[in-house]
Amino acid sequence: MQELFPYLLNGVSVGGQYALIAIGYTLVYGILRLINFAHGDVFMVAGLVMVYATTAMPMYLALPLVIAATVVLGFVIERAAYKPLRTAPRMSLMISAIGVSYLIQNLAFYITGGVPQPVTTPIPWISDDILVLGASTKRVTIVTPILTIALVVLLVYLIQKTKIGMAMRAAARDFETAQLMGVKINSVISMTFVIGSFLAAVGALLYFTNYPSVAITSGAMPGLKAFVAAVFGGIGSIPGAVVGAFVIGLCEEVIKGLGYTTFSDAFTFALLIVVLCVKPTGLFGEKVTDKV
Amino acid sequence: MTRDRKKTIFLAAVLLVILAAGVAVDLALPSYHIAVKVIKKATVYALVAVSMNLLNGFTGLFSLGQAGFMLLGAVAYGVLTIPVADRLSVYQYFDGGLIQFSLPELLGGGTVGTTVGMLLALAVGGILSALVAWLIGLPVLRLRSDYLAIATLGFAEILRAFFQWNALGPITNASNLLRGYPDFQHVTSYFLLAGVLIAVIVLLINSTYGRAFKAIRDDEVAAEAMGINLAKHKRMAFIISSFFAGVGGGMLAMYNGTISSASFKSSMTYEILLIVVIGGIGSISGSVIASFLYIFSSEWLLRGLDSGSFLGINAPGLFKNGFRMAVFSVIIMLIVLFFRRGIMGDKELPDLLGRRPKRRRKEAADK
Amino acid sequence: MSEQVLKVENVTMQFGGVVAVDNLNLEIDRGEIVALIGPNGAGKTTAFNVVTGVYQPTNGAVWFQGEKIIENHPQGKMKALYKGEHAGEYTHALAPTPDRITRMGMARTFQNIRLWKSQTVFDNVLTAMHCRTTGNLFTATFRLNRKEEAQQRRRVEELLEEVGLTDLRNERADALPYGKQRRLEIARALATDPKLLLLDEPAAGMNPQETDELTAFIGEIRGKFGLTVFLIEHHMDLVMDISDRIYVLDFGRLIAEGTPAEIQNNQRVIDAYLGVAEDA
Amino acid sequence: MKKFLALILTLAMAMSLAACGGDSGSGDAEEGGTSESGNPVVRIGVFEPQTGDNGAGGKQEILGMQYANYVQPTVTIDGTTYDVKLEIVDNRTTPENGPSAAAELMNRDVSVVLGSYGSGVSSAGGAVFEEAGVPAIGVTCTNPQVTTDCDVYFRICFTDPFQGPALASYAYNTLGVDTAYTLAMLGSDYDQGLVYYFTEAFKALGGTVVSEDFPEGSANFVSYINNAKSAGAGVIFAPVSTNYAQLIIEAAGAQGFEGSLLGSDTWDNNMVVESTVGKNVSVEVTTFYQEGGNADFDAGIKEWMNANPDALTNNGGNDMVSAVTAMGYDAYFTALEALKLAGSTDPAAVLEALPNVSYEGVCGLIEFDEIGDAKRDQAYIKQANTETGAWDFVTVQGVE
Repeated sequence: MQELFPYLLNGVSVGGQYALIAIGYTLVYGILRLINFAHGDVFMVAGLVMVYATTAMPMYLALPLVIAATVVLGFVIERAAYKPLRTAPRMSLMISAIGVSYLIQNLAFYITGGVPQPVTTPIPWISDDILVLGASTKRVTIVTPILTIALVVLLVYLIQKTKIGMAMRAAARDFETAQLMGVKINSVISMTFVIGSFLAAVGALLYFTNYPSVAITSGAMPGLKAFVAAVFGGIGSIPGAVVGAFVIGLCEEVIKGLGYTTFSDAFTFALLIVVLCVKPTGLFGEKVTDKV
Repeated sequence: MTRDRKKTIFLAAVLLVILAAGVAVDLALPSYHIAVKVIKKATVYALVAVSMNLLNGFTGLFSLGQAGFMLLGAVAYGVLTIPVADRLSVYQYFDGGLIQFSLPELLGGGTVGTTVGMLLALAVGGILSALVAWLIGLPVLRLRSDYLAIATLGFAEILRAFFQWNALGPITNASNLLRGYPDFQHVTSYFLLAGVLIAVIVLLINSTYGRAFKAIRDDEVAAEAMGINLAKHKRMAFIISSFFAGVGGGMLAMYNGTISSASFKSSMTYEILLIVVIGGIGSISGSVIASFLYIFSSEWLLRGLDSGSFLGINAPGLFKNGFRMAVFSVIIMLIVLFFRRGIMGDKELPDLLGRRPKRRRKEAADK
Repeated sequence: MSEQVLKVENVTMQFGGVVAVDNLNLEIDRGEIVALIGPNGAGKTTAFNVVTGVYQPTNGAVWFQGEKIIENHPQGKMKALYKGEHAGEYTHALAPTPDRITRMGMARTFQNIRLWKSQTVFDNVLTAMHCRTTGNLFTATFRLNRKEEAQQRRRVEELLEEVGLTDLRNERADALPYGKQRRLEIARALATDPKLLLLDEPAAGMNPQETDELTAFIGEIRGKFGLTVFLIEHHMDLVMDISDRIYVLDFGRLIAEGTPAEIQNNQRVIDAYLGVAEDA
Repeated sequence: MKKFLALILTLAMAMSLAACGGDSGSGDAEEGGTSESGNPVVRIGVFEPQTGDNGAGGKQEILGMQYANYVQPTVTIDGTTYDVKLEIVDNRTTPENGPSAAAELMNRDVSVVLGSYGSGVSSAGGAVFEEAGVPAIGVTCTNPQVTTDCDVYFRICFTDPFQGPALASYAYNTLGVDTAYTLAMLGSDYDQGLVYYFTEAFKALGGTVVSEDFPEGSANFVSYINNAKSAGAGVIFAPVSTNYAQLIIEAAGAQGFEGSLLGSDTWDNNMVVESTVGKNVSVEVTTFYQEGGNADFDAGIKEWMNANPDALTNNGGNDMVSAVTAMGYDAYFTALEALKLAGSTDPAAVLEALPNVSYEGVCGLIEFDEIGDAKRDQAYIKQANTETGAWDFVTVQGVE
């Protein structure tokens, strides 16, 4: 146990980062039934903005700017690439998502010149090294899961108690009926993207402050894994996404600790396929019946 | 009837022109000419795009596992055709590897033996892909469209991890390059090979099975109610598509001259998917045309966008690295959003002939 | 003449705790036209979906041409939830997929037309013949089954002629007017070579003239193809005109059965439709 | 229908225009092979990645060539003075983009090719160069197969079978470590090859090696460092690309790994050395060139880079001279030597002349053996200074 502890600690930290991204997937999927392939790239853009903003201005200006820019990006993506396809077949929507992901990566490439951008000014305090039960780590490792859970509690409250949250739940349950009942579906969807992007931005801040640089492909893998986490927990369910993310983060690091490093990524996908085949609704998901 | 005849003649003429162009290129240009390379690559991509279209466009199964099957085909081709004498140097970290034969040599070498051996190796790659597709199709094909996409994507990643695993190194050469295997020198050979395979796909699509695939795409419930076994036909489409993807992977390996499993990433699948979208989902000729357009532009014609000057405009500040791909992705988004039918929609090249009269007849029918 | 084609035996269909079809029993003989009627939400389409294999019944069995094709009994969670009758009488679970049932000789149309929209009228019918193809993938791809294919194409021409769509054979299915789409759906069902044809509200959305034509048409094809017809319908004119016998469903239960004349005079049926019995 | 036809037409037009553009791009203004100065032009192909994983390294290598071209823009071949023009083509790091990039170079009538950074893509391009009979000079591709399997490929750097054992020897003999942990990326032949040679040599010396791989795209290396610690490793040998090098340094610093991090030539990069600043790590790398080895060259290239904002950006934002830049510089002059010796711009003649080239570059004497590899038996070992963020020279290391 003592030997495994550093891995578990790291797993919790990784899990927290996945969780913040996974919520964005699960919210969007819950309403639009769309795998937002671009979400991982939004996460990466947040990292890039952080790099540029923190070098250009003081931290108290830079951090809100990162969050604002990411939220705007999420909003614009939805309006430009998904809204026009609302009546189109699902495959078109998914292709559009892949296209957006491709576009963001290529634009980021053009802007950065393909060179990973170094994180020169990490966020203070949370980037300090600390010792936890004899294992050394950064303070962000501890902060991430705590902040994640706090944000999730807040989000669940928002969805349960507020009007917009109710509208979101209605839209998730039955898109058309909600629309007929006077739910402003477009603003609900926009709100979903805004919340998802906000959390991705927070995730990016916590994630990239831990790392020396942001590469244009930095978002792809965390994005995919966060999606797996969302499926694992039951897509559409916020607690499910969070639990799934922590499980995947922990499994991944423990597998590395056991020496099967070659398959640490492959394991995540194997888990995905097994879950989809055995219990497609995930841990906490509700059964979705197709209408005949 | 005469219109069908006209279409056939038109199609035959187009094919003849293409073949003639291939022969002309072979005669006129050296094998290292950029045009030769680009045509070869585009031909391979055309095959792979068509195979993906068979699944995504004609059967309506949104699969993103193409790169995985191509990897299988590519490695199988390399492993089976590297000359025995070269194995020690190729498998430099694995004492020459486990497999100590090469199909072209087993068949006696020479032009005939080598060619047959190469074709056989390609076929083996395709069959292996088909077998794996059968295996993973059992659980995965029951999933709904978007889950299927993500599951096949994940599967391709798993496959790649296996191929890069050092324990399998004596067979796959793990992370290292496979090299030194034979290649077809001529553009015409690529044309013929890919052409025949695409023709088989076209025949399949126009057969009763192809019609069943399209029925599944258009309305699964109705298809099942009309006696079409969904599980069986989906699996069939998946296996066939994977077979051709495997062969395509082998041909890509041929063209590349080296095989590294690292290049068969999900980004390759996305690239092929976007080619299919540009060409038109559900159009074979669209996929072929789009492959040529895409590969020609990205590998050759638009290089200027990346290196300072384009169309005589000299703007190193604007035309720098990555601009080409940025422009590309903008074009792709425009197509996805505003020209959702792509170049060809779901029409084929010969259909262009028959459009006018058809419209007139429709007007008559409306009256 | 009284050879039995379809027998639904003690079928109960429960979704969770909700009983959609409650202990349904009905029999259809060869050559009959039988209608299943009832107010909205009575469970008619659910009954169709059970018979055609879309849903697996919670309890009961279905026989087709003297052979038991579907059987089920409450399992797992449903054991506790089951509210119907005849529990414990059935022990097997027999659940063929809809396509197998179609190949046994049962074809259906849909309440909300489900044609293959992007394909032509001709191809819609031709595709439906796929389930009768004897060729395999190889012979089909390499055109070694020319004879069969030609035969199928001729048969499509005949069927189109029959339903009066020959002129429109090259149109896309979704370009057809509503009434013609209904006819095409019937032609498509006929192409699977059925013994029993199930029509789910074939006259929905049709005007009186079209309905009359349809009535005549159904009678015609019954004779020509030696069919047995089982239909759900709201147009009472059509039902009364055409049916040999009628079953009436209300809240999932069978409340009456008989000839059109008997049904027309059945007080329970009238009450069910007008909803007056208890209120008045 | 009309929309569709219009689309096709536009595409066709775009294509034909692009075709003209492509041609004019290669022909540029110098019709008939003469430049503005009136001199005939000799073209040297630069086959380097500018995008992809190795984009940063490739750009730095190109810088050396560009600077060399700035210093020495002409060459006298057989009594005629030629202007030297660099034809730079991006091979995008990956082998599958190699053939068309190489063919593009052949299309531009180059006499000799320089590059590439990264062995996989060099091998892929080599096949095309061989078909065309154009000689190529590998600058920093260290995999032995690049030259053994290709008759036209030469190389001015040392190879992995040298570099791996040199590092092993340094770790075992100089650092006195008997357990090493190696970390390589799955799918990277460069990483895996060097690990192989390192492992063989380290075991032969009597040490034990624990090897692990990480999947592409990994960002969190904490668990790997923990594995190294629990294996009791005194060094971590991770011949990975610069991105991952930074991540590994970061993780090792955070986890308090007490041994040394050993890197290969890819680690000799200013971004890597900067990432060590302020961390409690010891990073040592093998490399081709030590800054300060040739004061004139260092001063000159720094001045040039500082006057040239693009160059500075491509170098990662500062004027630190990377070994690959120095190697690129040497490669350019080696090519000029070969051209002079050949007395012709004909690739075939250059190919014939190359084996006899002898040139004293800033990175040492360049001569080729019968395979086409440089005769090199020494590598520089440098250590990252965690205070100044620069490399400190440690020793010259051979294989013992």
